[in-house]
Amino acid sequence: MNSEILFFLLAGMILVFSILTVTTRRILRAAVYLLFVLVSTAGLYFMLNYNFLAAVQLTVYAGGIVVLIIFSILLTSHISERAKMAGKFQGVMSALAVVAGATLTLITILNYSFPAKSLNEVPSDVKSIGRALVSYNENGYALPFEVVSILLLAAMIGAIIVARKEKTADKNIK
Amino acid sequence: MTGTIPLQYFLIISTLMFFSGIFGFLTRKNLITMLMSIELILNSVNINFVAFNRYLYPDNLHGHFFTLIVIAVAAAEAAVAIAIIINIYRNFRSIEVDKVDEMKF
Amino acid sequence: MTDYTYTLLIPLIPLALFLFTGLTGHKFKPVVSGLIGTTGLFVVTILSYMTAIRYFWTDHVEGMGYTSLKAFETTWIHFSDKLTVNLGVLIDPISVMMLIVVSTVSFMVHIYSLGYMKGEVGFARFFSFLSLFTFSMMGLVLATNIFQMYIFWELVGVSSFLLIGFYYTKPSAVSASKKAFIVTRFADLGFLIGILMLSFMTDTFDFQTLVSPTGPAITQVGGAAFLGLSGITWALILVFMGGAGKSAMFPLHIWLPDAMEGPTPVSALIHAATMVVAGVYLVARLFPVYSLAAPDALHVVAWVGGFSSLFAAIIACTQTDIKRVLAYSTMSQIGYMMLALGVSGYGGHDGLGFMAGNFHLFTHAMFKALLFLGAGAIIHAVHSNDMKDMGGLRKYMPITHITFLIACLTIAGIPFLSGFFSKDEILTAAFHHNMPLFIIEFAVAGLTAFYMFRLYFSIFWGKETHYHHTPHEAPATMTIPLLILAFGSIFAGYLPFHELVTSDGMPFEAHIEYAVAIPSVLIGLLGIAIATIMYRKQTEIPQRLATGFGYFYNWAYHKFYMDEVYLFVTKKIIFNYISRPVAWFDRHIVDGFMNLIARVIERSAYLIKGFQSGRIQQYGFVFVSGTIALVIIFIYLW
Amino acid sequence: MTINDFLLMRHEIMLVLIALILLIVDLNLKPTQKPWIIPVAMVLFIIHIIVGFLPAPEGTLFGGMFRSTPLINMMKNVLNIGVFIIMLQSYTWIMKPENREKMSEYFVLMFSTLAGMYFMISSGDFLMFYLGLETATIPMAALAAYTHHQTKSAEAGVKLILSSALSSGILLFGLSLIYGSTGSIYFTDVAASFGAAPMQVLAFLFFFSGMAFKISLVPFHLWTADVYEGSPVNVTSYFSVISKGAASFILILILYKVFFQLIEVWQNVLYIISVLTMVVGNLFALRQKNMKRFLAFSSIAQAGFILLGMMAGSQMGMTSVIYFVLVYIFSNLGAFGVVSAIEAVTGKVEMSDYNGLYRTNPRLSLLMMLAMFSLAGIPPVAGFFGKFFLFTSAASAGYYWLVFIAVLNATVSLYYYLMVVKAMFINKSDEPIAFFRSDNMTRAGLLLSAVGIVVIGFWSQVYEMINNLSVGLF
Amino acid sequence: MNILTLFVLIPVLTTLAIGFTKNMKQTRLVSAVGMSIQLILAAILVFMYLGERNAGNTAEMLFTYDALWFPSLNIHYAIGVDGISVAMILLTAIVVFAGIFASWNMDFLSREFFISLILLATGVFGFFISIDLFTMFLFYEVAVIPMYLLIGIWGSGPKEYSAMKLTLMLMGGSALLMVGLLGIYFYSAPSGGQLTWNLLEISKITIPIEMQRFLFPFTFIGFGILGALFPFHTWSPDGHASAPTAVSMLHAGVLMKLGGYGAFRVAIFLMPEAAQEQAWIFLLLTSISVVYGAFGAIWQKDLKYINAYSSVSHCGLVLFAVLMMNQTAFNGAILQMISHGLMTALFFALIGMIYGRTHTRMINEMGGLMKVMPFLGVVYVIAGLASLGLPGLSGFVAEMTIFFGAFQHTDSFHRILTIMAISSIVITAVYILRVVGILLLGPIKDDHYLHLEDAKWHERLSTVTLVIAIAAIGIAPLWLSDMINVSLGPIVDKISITGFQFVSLF
Repeated sequence: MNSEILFFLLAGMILVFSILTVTTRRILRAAVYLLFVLVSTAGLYFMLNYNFLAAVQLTVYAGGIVVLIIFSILLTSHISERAKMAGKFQGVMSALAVVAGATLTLITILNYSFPAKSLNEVPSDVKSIGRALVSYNENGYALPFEVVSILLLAAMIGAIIVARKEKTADKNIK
Repeated sequence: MTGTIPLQYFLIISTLMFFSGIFGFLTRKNLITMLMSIELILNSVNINFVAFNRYLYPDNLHGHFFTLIVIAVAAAEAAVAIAIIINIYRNFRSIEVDKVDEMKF
Repeated sequence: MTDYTYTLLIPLIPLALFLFTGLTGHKFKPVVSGLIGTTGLFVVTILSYMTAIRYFWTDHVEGMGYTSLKAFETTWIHFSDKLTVNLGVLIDPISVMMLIVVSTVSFMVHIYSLGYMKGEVGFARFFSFLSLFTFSMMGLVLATNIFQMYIFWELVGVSSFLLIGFYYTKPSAVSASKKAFIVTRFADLGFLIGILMLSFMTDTFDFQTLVSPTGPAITQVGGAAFLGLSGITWALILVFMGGAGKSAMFPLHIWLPDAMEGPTPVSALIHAATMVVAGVYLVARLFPVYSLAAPDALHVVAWVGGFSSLFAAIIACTQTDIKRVLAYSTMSQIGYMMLALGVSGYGGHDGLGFMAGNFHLFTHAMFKALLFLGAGAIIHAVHSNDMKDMGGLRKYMPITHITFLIACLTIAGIPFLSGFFSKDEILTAAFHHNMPLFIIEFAVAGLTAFYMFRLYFSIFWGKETHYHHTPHEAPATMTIPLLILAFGSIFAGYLPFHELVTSDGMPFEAHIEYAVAIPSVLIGLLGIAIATIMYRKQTEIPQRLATGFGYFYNWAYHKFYMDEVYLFVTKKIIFNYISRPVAWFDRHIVDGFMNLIARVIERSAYLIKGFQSGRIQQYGFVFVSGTIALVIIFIYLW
Repeated sequence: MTINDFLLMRHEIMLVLIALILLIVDLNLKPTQKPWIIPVAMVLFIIHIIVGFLPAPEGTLFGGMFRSTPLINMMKNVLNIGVFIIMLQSYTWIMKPENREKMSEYFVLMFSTLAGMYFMISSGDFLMFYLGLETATIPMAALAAYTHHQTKSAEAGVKLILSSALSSGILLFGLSLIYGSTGSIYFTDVAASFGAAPMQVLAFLFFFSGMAFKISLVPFHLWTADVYEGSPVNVTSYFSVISKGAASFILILILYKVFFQLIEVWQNVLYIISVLTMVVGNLFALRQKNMKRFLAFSSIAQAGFILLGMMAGSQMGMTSVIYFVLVYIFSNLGAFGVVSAIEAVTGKVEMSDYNGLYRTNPRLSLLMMLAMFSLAGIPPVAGFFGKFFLFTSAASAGYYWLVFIAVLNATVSLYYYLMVVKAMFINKSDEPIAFFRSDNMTRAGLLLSAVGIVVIGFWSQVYEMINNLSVGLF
Repeated sequence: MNILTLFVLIPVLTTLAIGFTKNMKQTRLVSAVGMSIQLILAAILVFMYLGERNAGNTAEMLFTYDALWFPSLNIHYAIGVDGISVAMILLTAIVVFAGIFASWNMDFLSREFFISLILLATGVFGFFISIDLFTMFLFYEVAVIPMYLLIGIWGSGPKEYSAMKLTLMLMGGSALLMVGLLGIYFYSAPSGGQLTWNLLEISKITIPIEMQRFLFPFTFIGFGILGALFPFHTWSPDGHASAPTAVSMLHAGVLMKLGGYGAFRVAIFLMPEAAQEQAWIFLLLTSISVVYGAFGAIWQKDLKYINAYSSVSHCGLVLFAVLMMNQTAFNGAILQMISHGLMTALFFALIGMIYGRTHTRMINEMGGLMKVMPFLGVVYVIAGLASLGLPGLSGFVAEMTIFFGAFQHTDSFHRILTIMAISSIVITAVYILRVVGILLLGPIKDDHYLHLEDAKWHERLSTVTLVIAIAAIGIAPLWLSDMINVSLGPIVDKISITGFQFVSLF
């Protein structure tokens, strides 16, 4: 029973803050709402017994990305600045598309009879996760783990060359 | 720990989150808020993966690791995106999405 | 059977002359070309006469009919396994007769032209064209099959075109040559379709097979009936259409008067003696088929001939251009010949009309060539075509005068001259077979005499005109042919045509039928008398008559407005109401449609450019909607 | 790790190594010595290409997450050649003073994205596929925004990163559903149990939208033109040939290997999308005045043709797609090479600037004409063969009307390709681009693409080799 | 080496050689040498061909050579000729030869001009020797595309528009064609076995009739567009009007023949059943084409437009004959192609030469040119006479064969169309004589024309070559027509086994 209350609490938070994130006029607030969503999601992960994942979610997402976002907001906007909202037409059309898409997707997904839960279960404690992460056999994830490092390296280099100020950079600024 | 909550509830949450993310992408006027919408989308996908993994296929950790990787990718994406947005800010003195339409037609 | 292969030279010599003078003519003095051409023609004439003598007399076994024989034949092209076109030389009575006509007149005209065309620009060209014409005409005459005939038929047409348009810097000559070509071309369309039908029904082009009384054309009268006439009848009517075009039968005659724009020797050769009678020759060639398989077609021939002769005779009475008078007279006389063929039966004395038609063709060639050459001499002397500019020329040009008079008398049907005999036979044939036509022809005989002497008196008698240059008699090169032809005009009538040229090759007895001959001579004399009264001296009578007849005179003077009708059809209808709309339609509708496609593409490219608005969110919107659309289509609609 | 394992993964390992070496070398170079990076990169890459052509074993690594077959190896070789040409052609541009600073980063980013593509092509599961896809995309945004003092470049970068994030989000959602319905992310397992239930179709369509974004199919293409226009020319050519080629390769592999039970669906999807893509791509290309933008739309239209080959669902189809991509690499690089050479020297990119080019720079014009003809599918250059085989495979599956529509579109495309030819050869100009000599590197790059355009069509062995390696549906 | 391959190789080598020339004089010399060799080769081919036939070789195609090209698609470089192709090759060689000399003084970008021109010729030669549908299509497109540059760069008037229109319409045609050819390929082995592009092999089987019904219109219209089939002919007037002399010559003289040849060789030959079913539609279109083109020509004022419309009419006759589907008509169609090719090339050559002197092509601005340029005038008249079907020139032979072939159909539908087609010869006479009358005859309109020169030696060479060819065929058509006839045998056999009756409307 507890778990259900917890679930509905988290679900409610996720939904409300998701919607608030995309509708609030204050940018900084949106970032905070996003943080709430991410934290609630981490709560869901805890519920599902993926503790490691939840931890990663909190550190990387909530701790890393949101902070990055907030910094960049502070860098580019005034705190009190209110974001412009989309025009009526754009808003209505987007809402229509989104509602239609959500409805269709939900109907389709809910009508699908998912297979029964498989019987055997692998442990999802940190130890087995760690083992899987460096295993290069079936169900091992060494390769993605390596590749993601390449991606992060490349992204870092990319971010640096884009964001780095140059001597010539100011010349053409409007 | 999930008790009697059916899988579908998770899916509903994730789907709604996904589409609110899309809604945000389509309507927010600030590049950074658009980026935030993207994070919502990715997050919803993660919920899906995790829920499937736990509910249907506990015999493997695919969903789990998929989520893990997606989080990492999201971080990389956010990094580059923010770098570019800052660059945009330098160039346009604004991060309003409607100002970024120099090239069209 | 004797070898006639040498007759191949008869067409080939002129061809060689044409090529030689045509390609190298500008390298020599003009007169050289003329002399070469004339010499060549002399050889041709000799060969022709030799052939005639051999065919009709030397090689002929007394009492036997004249058969046709192929002197030479080669394959030209295979149309299908059944239809093969050959080129060859066919010798039979009518072709031999035509050889004489063509070679004689052509030779005369060559000699005449040496004088007439002297000093003209393009002297060599003139002679090469004459050779071309002679070649074509010979090929036509000697054709072994109807397709060969069609080939040369077209070639004659083009030589005629070239010669009419000889003075190509003169707009009237150019348009006359165009007109002649196109009108005859139109007629040839009928000829060609006729050939197509005929060959389709009979699987042959060959004349010998076609006209053989046991051949497919006559025995298997095939073809579905259409509008009440059998297929073969239609085929022959269409073939006759070609003949009518060449022979200037109503209503395809309009080119002939205009064709007088050509040099006068050309008129004499082509438009009086040879080419224009090709139609008659064509009908005569196919006569057995007409007569035995399609009498209805023959009726058409008769009536067209009869009507044309009357029609032309009436117009001839009103014209003032001497060459045009002669042209209408030619048309009228050819009408006679057609009529003769049309009223003829096949075989024996029934074939009188056939014989008479060919006979008249022969005699007419002599006296009409003479008339034209005489007219040429006159024009040469006074530098005008119009009889109003002439008068009293008998003093200046005695030889011309005499020969011209002989020709006039001949055509008027005065007894003992050649015209009398041939015309008399025609009237007799008509009298026996078709009374209404006889009456028409009887009237035309009178009209003929009248307008010929109207012409004669206006030129040689009448008012005394003051000439800028005193007219003088033509040089010998011109007068000698006149004399020779006058000789022919007088004596050609004594040839025993009824023995030589008959419908079935067998001779028959012919004699003068006085019941016809006497009235016809009388009406001829009457015509002459009226003309004498009216035109010998300058009088008021013609003027008064003209006003008296009023509208009728005007109609006739304007050639019954036939030219205007044609002009209306060609200029107004074809040019303005067909060609112009077609051209417009092509540019604006058909091509416009193609351009429209291009414009629609361009326009839609412009219209959809809004999708590429440059805004990321719109891109996202389209992206999402695209996905949703795919979902709707493939999950819920498929 | 055995030598065999290395051979299986040689492309990826080599590329990562090269990138690392370049980074290390770069750290040890003084600013004035920067240009040394170029020969180093070239030499290393040539070694890479040569190694790539070594005999290819077949096998899987990492428990099936990575697989390599001669076919996949060949796809990578094809892309390698394209990248090499791009490297040659970018010499002039990279040597410009404002770019010298970032020279090594340029190569590193390019190689890491290339490695991402190779991982993607070689992926044996959706995780590696996704990761490869993102590795191939995210640094690309940085490349697009490379010249950051230009607003256009920055705009291109932001458009790319945001659109691609959206698209990969949707793609991911599809992947999550696929996982949900099959319980595995391995291709072989998914293929075995994937059916055609509505949700699976939905999952497939989400996945497909994401892929369509990468190949820039209508209506998922809108980012293309702007990004192509805004990016530096050489990055654009990298986008338009390498990135698109890699995405086509993996799409056809996944369609054939994983979603073969959905063939009814995806054939029809491809039908609609290919018609839309050809038509819309053409209609936009018609109006373009900027060469880069023009080539962007032309490459959109070309992508529509690629789908024709995919639709066949047969060995012939795959052969024709790979062959076409090969031809397309040479043709498009020929065109972009000329644009790049001209932009690097004169800064001119408008079509009207090309007026009278033939009088001043005949060789460039001839190459451009060859490239245009090849893109339009005019014989005897290779494009004709590429298009013809695509159409042949579509027809082999009975899509005659689609072939007809496609060839009509090819005709429309001929119009705008000829407009370029017209500008260079027919139009007169008061001030045409003056004669210039490109440096040897660029010339070598142009020459290579010219040779490819001319030779590949006639040289049937190329086609046969691809055909021997290609596979049909399971 | 196979003699036929030389027909492709020599032009290619010539273009390469031209690439090394320095100036116009060298360029044109190289071109002339190359194309003279080609002409000689064509003549040799004719003799070799006739020799083989006389020696009793009854194979459908002679001098065949077959090399596998794309094994997996069974694409071959397969070449071979029968009487029909030999005739077309000879025609092409003559026209190209004449074309080179007609553009002797092309001094603007002469290298590029001759290269494009000879490239075009390469395509045409290749097309005629191919018996593999793929190579055929390849050469077809090779022949079409240089037109764009040739018209666009060296043309006159609204050249860009015309060039674009021509190219796009012809490429649109090849769009249809592509569908047709692919369909044929995939049904070339209906009872299993190896699919093939080879014409001869496909002709041995019967493509399923439902497929034929679908594919025939594509193939026929596809080729028909190049053959100026109404209503897809509008590229022709504009294209010809804007093209430079030699290009008009080659295009109208040879390239348009690809359409008729292809329609015959591919559409009719391989899909006779559908052809017989659908012939009536196209017969209507082509007979409209014939009359319509002729009427369209009457109203035109531009010499080239007149000739272009006249080509529409004459080429319509080619397709018309092809659709009549019997041996005589086929023979006529081939003869008409050759004849029209020669005389229209002659026409365009003359128009170009006249234009080069008077700088106008409007007939009402000219007049009396016969006086100042008798040589050109006479040749023009000869060309005109050939065009209106004068016996002794080639047009007559061809037209007559067509009419006799067409008339073999006994139903009224075919008969009426035949008569319609025949009536075009009168209309032709009208516009030809109108032009001759206005242009050449009559008084000289403009005093400037008095100083114009008559033809130079290269112009004479160019026109005389064509005149000789026209006259040779016109006077002695037997060898040509028999050469074609023999080769028509297998084709007619293939068609007749099908045993379909024509759909009669009446």
